Amino acid sequence: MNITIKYFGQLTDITHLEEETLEFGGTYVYELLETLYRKYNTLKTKNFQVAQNQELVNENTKITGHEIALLPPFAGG
Amino acid sequence: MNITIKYFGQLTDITHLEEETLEFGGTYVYELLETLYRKYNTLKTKNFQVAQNQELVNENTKITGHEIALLPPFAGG
Amino acid sequence: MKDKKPMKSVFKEGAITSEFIGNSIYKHQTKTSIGAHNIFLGQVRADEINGKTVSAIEYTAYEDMANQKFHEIRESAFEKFDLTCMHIYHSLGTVKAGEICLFVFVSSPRRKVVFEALEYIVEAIKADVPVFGKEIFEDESHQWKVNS
Amino acid sequence: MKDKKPMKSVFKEGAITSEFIGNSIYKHQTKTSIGAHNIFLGQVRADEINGKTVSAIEYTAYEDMANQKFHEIRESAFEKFDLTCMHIYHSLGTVKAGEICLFVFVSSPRRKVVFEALEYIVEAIKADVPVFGKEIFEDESHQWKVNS
Repeated sequence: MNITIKYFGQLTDITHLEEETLEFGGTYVYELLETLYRKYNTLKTKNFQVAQNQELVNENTKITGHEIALLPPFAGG
Repeated sequence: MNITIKYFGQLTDITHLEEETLEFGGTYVYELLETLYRKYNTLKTKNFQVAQNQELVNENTKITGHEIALLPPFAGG
Repeated sequence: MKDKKPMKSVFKEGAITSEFIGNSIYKHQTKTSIGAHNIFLGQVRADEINGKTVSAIEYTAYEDMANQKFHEIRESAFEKFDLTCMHIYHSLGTVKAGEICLFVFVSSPRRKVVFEALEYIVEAIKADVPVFGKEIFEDESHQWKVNS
Repeated sequence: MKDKKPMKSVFKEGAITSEFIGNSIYKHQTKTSIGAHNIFLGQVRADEINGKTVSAIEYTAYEDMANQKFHEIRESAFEKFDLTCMHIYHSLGTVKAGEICLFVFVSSPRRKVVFEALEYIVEAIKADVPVFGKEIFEDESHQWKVNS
């Protein structure tokens, strides 16, 4: 399936883009992350959380096809 | 000695003045209060603290001749 | 950077305006070590008591003692908390319902500090400062306010 | 009197001005059940890091999720605390050192409530809302801010 991935904050220093759509053949969040780590070497060294459909999820959550966002530490306020 | 007494808040509803100077022959705060209770009947029914020289004092404090203030409950803010 | 001025009166005649507060905030924008401000505003409530509504509070104070107490609260807050600035203003005279009678403003590099400091200062003002409030009803009768 | 509006964006482009804050205070003077306001302001610090000074923060956010989180914080605060009003504004884009990037404003009949509510809301914003800050140094290099 096609998945839209959004990158924020310091992660955009690595990806050099804020959003992309990927063809993804796996089932779980950790599989998607492996795909992304292959594409962006240094992404694995970064601290971030994953949101699906605007809710934080863990690595074993199933990918539903909703928007995925990679969120580095928050800095509001 | 001559003592200046200041009245605040609801106590002025009883005394109908904010300040007066009295000739006082006693030694302690409680003696001064007895004098004032004779002068203002309903003062005894009121809740107030006494300050001498701008510091709260108790009934057994000696009168030093500094300014005395009768302070009903505070309502700042 | 410490804004520790000599003792001055915190009293202002009448209500404290929103323009005054906005301007006070504006003046702190040159102090770039500040990361967090916390502001408390006391506003006169139109309380209904026995069917009558408060239209204003008339504030009086034992001014010399009150300014001394404000000064002590200020010194003690600067000692307890890592504050960059602290400002306190209290109304005297008539403040109508809806108007502001108390403005306490603390600033610090960090937010945890301002929360603690502001509550400490406001509670100390309520407990220790000889200010008196005459609640004036719409029919011009009155009762004396007591802090709870 | 509850000021519970449908979900709206809390984001504002650029700094939050002192005039805006003053005007927001002014608008509450018609709400005469309010006795206490508490305001938190986040201000950008000119921190010195490895000999370089922060001149501005550039804020970005995952806006849809952030507005959803702000909405949840708002609902939860109204449930927990007896608040009359609550307003939250956060900057997006560039906010210079000394300028204000966060404005949280709570009001209630009583003061104890506003102290608790304001701290709860500010801590929740810091912890739960996906906002990101790029600290820009005077030489135009940058580093990413992390909440402590």
